[in-house]
Amino acid sequence: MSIWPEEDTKVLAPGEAEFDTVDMTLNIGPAHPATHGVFRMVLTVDGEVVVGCEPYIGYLHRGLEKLSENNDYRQAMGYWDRTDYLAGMACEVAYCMAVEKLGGIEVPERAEYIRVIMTELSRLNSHFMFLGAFGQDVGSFGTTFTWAWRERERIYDLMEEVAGDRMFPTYIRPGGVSMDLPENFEPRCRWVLDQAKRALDEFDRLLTGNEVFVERTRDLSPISTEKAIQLGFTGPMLRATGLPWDLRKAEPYSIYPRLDFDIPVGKQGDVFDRYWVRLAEMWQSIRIIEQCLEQIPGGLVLNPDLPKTLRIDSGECYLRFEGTKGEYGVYGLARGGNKPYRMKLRSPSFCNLSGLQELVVGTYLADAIIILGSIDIVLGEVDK
Amino acid sequence: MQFADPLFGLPSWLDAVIRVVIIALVMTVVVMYLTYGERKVVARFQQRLGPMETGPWGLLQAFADAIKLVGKEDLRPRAADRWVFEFAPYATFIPVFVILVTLPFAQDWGIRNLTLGLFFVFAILGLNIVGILMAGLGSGNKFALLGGVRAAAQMISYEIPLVLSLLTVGMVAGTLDLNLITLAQEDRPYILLQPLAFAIFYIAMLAELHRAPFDIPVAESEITGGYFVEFSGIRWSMFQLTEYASMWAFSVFGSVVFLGGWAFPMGTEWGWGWQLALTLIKSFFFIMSIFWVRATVPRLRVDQLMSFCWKFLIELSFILFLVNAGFIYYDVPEEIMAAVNWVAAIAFLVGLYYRGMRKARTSDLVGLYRTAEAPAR
Amino acid sequence: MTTESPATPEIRPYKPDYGAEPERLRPVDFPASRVAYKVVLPGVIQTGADTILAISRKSSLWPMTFGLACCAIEMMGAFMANHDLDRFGIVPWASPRQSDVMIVSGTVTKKMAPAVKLLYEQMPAPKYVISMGACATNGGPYTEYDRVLQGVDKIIPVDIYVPGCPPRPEALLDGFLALQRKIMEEKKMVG
Amino acid sequence: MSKKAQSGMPYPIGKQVPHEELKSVIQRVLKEVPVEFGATSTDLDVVVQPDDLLRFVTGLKERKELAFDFLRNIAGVDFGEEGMALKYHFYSFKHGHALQVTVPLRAAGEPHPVVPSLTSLYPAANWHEREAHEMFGIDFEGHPNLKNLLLEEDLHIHPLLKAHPLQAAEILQGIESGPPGFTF
Repeated sequence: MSIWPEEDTKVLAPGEAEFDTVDMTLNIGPAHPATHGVFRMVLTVDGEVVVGCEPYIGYLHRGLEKLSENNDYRQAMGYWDRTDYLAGMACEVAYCMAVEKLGGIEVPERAEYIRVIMTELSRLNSHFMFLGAFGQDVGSFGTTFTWAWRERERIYDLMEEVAGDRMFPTYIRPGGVSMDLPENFEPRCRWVLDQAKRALDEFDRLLTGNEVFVERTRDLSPISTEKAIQLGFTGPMLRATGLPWDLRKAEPYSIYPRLDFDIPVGKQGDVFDRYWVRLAEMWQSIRIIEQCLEQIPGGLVLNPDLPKTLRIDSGECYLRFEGTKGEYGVYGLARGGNKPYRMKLRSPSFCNLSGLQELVVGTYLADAIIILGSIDIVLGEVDK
Repeated sequence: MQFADPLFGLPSWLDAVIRVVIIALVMTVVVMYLTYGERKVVARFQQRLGPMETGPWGLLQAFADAIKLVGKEDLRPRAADRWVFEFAPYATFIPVFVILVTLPFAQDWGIRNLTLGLFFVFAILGLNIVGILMAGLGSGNKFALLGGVRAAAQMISYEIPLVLSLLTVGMVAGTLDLNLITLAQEDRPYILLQPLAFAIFYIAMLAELHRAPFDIPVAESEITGGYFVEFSGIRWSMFQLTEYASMWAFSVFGSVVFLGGWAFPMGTEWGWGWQLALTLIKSFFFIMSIFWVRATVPRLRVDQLMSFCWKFLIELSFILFLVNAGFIYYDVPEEIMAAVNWVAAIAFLVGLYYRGMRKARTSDLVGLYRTAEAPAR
Repeated sequence: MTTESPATPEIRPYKPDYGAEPERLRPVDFPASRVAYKVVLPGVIQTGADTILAISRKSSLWPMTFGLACCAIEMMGAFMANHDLDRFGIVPWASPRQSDVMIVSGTVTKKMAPAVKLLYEQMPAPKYVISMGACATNGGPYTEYDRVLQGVDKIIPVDIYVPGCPPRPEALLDGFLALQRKIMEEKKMVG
Repeated sequence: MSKKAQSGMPYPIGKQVPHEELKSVIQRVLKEVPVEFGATSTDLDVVVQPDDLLRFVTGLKERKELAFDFLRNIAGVDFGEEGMALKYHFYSFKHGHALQVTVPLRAAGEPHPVVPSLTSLYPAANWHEREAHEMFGIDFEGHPNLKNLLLEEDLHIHPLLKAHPLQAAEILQGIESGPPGFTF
C-alpha cells in the first residue's frame, strides 16, 4: 500500500510541462530605488521572467492643473517648472510660450536666444541625470551617478548665476525673461560646455564601450515605429525607433530654424538605442548653445508693454514644445480675467510610460528595471 | 618546527582556542577597515572624499557603524519564520570563519594545518549557501526569496570552475596541503605556471562573493539588497561581516594558492612577521582589484551569468584540468607547461577583449537615417 | 455666545510655543543601580556607554534611498561629489530595515501617505525623520489641493525641518548637523 | 550630410500645412459627418457631436488623405453651467498636419456625460481617457479599464470640475484665533 494518495503520483505524458510553476506577484514601488520616484508597478513573474505588468501612478498627484486655474498667470508658473523637475527652465519656457500664444504677446529676440540657451542647458541637465540613473539601474554602483552629478552641478551653478536659483528660478516670464544675462556669461557657459564634452567622452568610454553594458541593453525590448506611434511615444523613445521626428524641426518654433543641428535616431528602438539617442542629443544641444552664444543679439529681454497683471480676454491653444522627454504639450484656454480658465499638461513621460506594459512583458526581472530606466520618467510630470 | 607547535608548550586544545581568538579579533578589525577602505576607495573612483569626519580621516567610521548597529532594534517581520530567520546570519557566517582555520598566514602559522586543506576549503565553501537560503526563505519577503534563490543558483554553479581551477594547481603542486603548496612556490608563484587557472579562479571568486559584475543576488537597484533585505541591527551586521570576511578569506586563499603567499619571493629566510606582512599585502592587492571592478562594471543579468558559467567557464576549466593532467602524466617540463598556459590565458583575455570591442561599436548599431554623429575619438 | 462682536481681531505677535524647553531636554535621572559601572570602574570607563552610543549614532546616520518629488533631486545632489554626505558617515541604504533616518523629500500626497507611514514603521528603533522642503513640512505651494497632505508631521513624528523649495544641498547638510546635535542632546533619553 | 539622410525618410518632417487646406480636405473626405470649423491660435478646430465622434475619428485615421495616426492629447474642459467639452489633439506623421477636435458635452452631474472611447483606434488614448474620467466624471463607452488612474481607486471625486473647491490652508501656529495646533 502506497503512502501517497493516487492523484499525487501522476505520470506526465510526453509534451506536458516538466515543472508546474507558480506565478509570483512582485510589488515594486512606490518606494524602491529603481522607480525614480514614487512610481509603482506590480509585476507578475514566473521565476525571473516577467509575464505581467500593471503600472500604478498618481502617488505624486498634486493638482498642477487645478492650482493653475486658481492662480495668476505669472503665479502659476511656479507649478509648471515643478513638473519636469530635472529641467525646470524648459518647462517654464513651454508654459510662457503657451501664455504668449493665448495673449498674443511678443518676445524680444534676445530673450528668445536666452530661452533657447536655457532650454538646451536644461536638456543637458536632464539627460545627464538619465545617464547617471541609467548607469545605476544597470548596476554600476553610483559611479555614473556621481560623474553625471558633477556636470549637473556645473550647470546648476551657471543657472544660479543667471537666474538666482538652481532648479526653479522662474526666470522665464511671459514676454521674455526676467533679467539680462550676467556679464561673464559667455566664457562661463563655454567652460561648462567644454567640461560637459569631456564628461560625455568619459561616459562614452565608461558605458558605451563596456561589454557588460552593451550586452545588457542591446536587443532589449525593441519596438517598431508604428507601434511606438500607436502607443503615443514621443521624444527619444520615438527617435530610437528610427523616426527623426523632433518638434524643433517638425513644427519649428522660436529661433530653432536659424540654428544648424541634427536629429540623432536609433535603428530598432531597443534600450541601447534609447540610451544612444540621448547621448547623441547632448552633443547636439552643445552645438545649439554654441551657435546661440555666437548669434545672440543685444537689446531688451522683456517685452516692456506688458501690464502688471496679465489679463487675457479669450484664446485657446495647444502648444507643443520639444521637452527633454518628448512632446511637452500645453493646452491653454483663456476666457477673461487674470487667471487661465484651463491649463492642461500633455506630459511626455505620462504618454511614454503608458506603453510600459508592452515593453516589459516577456523580459527578465532585471531587464524590467532598466527598461523602466530607459523610458526616463519624471514623476512630477507623470502625476501632474 | 612542526606545524601548529603549541605556543609556550600549552595543551593542544588551549593553544587552538588562543589561535582562534587571535584570528577572530584580527578578522573583525580587518573587516571593519575593509568596509572603511571600500568606502574610501569607491569614493575616490567617484571623485568624492569618503568618510572624513569620524576620527582623523574618518578612521573611526567603521567602529561607529558597528556600535550603532549593535544598538539598533532587532526586528523580526511577522511573516518571517522565527528560527530560520534568527539563525540564518550565523549559518552564513560560521562556514566563512571555518575557512580561516586552515589558511597559513605565515610559515607554519595558522590555526591548524590540514593535510587536505584545499579539499577542506572546497567542502566548507558550499555550506555558506544554506545560511543564505535560510535568510531568503525565512524572511517572508519576495525580494529576499528571489535574492536567496539567485544566490544559491549562482554559488553552486560557480563552485565547479572554482574547484577545477584550484585542483589544477593542487595537481601541479602534488599536494592538497596549503602550507606545502605555499612552500612549493618559493622561487616562482603559481600564477606564472597557471595564469588561466588564476583567471578562472578570479572570475569564479567574484561570483562566489557576490561582487560586481556578479552582484545579482544582492542587486540594490533590482531587489533592494536581496536575501538580507529584512534583517536589521546586529543580524544584518552579521551578513555584512560575512561578506567582508569571506572577501578577506578568499583573498588570503588566492594569494596563498596563486601568488605564493608568505613564501614568494623570500622563501623561509625572513621571519614570520615579514611573512605575515607579505600575505596580507598580497591579499590586499586582491581586495583592491575587487573594489576596482565594483566601481566600474555594471551588473550582468541572471541568464547571462548562468550561460557564461555553464556554457563557457566550466568547459574551459575542464579542458584546462585535462591538459594539465596530461602534462604532468607525461612529465612535460615546467617551462613548456607554463608557455602553453600563458598562450591559453592570453587567448582567453584577447578573446574577451575582442568580444567586447565587437559589441561596443556604436557606429554599427545606430542609424539608418543617422543624421548625428558623436565626434570621432 | 457673547453679545458684542469683536470689531477687529486681536493680532498677537508671533511667538512660537514649543512647550517648556528645559523640561523637555532635561536628562533623565537614572537610579544608582543603573549607573553602577561608573562607581565600580572609576577611571576605566570615563564616558558613559550612552555617550559612546550617541556618538556612534550621530556619526553613522544611514538614510533610506527614498525620493518623493523635486527635493529628491537636491537630496541626491547632497550625496554626490560636490557635497558628499559620505564625509559624515551618511550613506543611503535601499531597505528601511537598515536605515536610521528617513528623509521625506517632497510632497506627500494622501495616496502616498500610507506607504510613507509603513516605511517609517519598518525602520528599527532609534529612527529619525527629516522633513525636507516646504511640501513635506506643510504642503508648500500645493497645500491648497485636497489630495496633498498638509505636512508629513500629520502621520509621522518629524525631528528636523529643512526649509526651502527645494532646499539646497547645503541646507540638507545643515539639517543633518542639526540632527547630530539633537542626538547628542537627548542621549540620556535614548540610553 | 543631413540632406542625404533626410531624402530617405518615410515621413515628411517639417512640412507645414495651412489650416484652409486641411479644412478643405476634411470637408471633401468626411462630408457625411456634420461638423463645424473654427480655429485656435495653433490648430484648426473641428466641433463634433459625441454621437458622431467615433465615425469621424475613424475617418480621420483611416482615410489616406488625412491619416491622423497619432493621438497627442485629450483635455477636458468644464464650463460650469454651460456644459463640458473634450478636446482631442491629433497629428499626422504622414502629412505633417495637426487638428483639434472639440466634443461638446452636457454639464457634469448624474448621470455622467458619455463619449465613445477611442482606445480601439488609438491605444495611446487609454490613460488619457482614464484621466479625463476621474478628473471630470466623463464616462468613456467601450474603454477596457475605466478606473481611477491618478487618484485613489475608491475615490469618486472630480477635482478639475469648477465646482470642486480648494481646501483652506492650515496654519499650525501663529496669529489664527483658535488655539495653536491642528486637528485630525
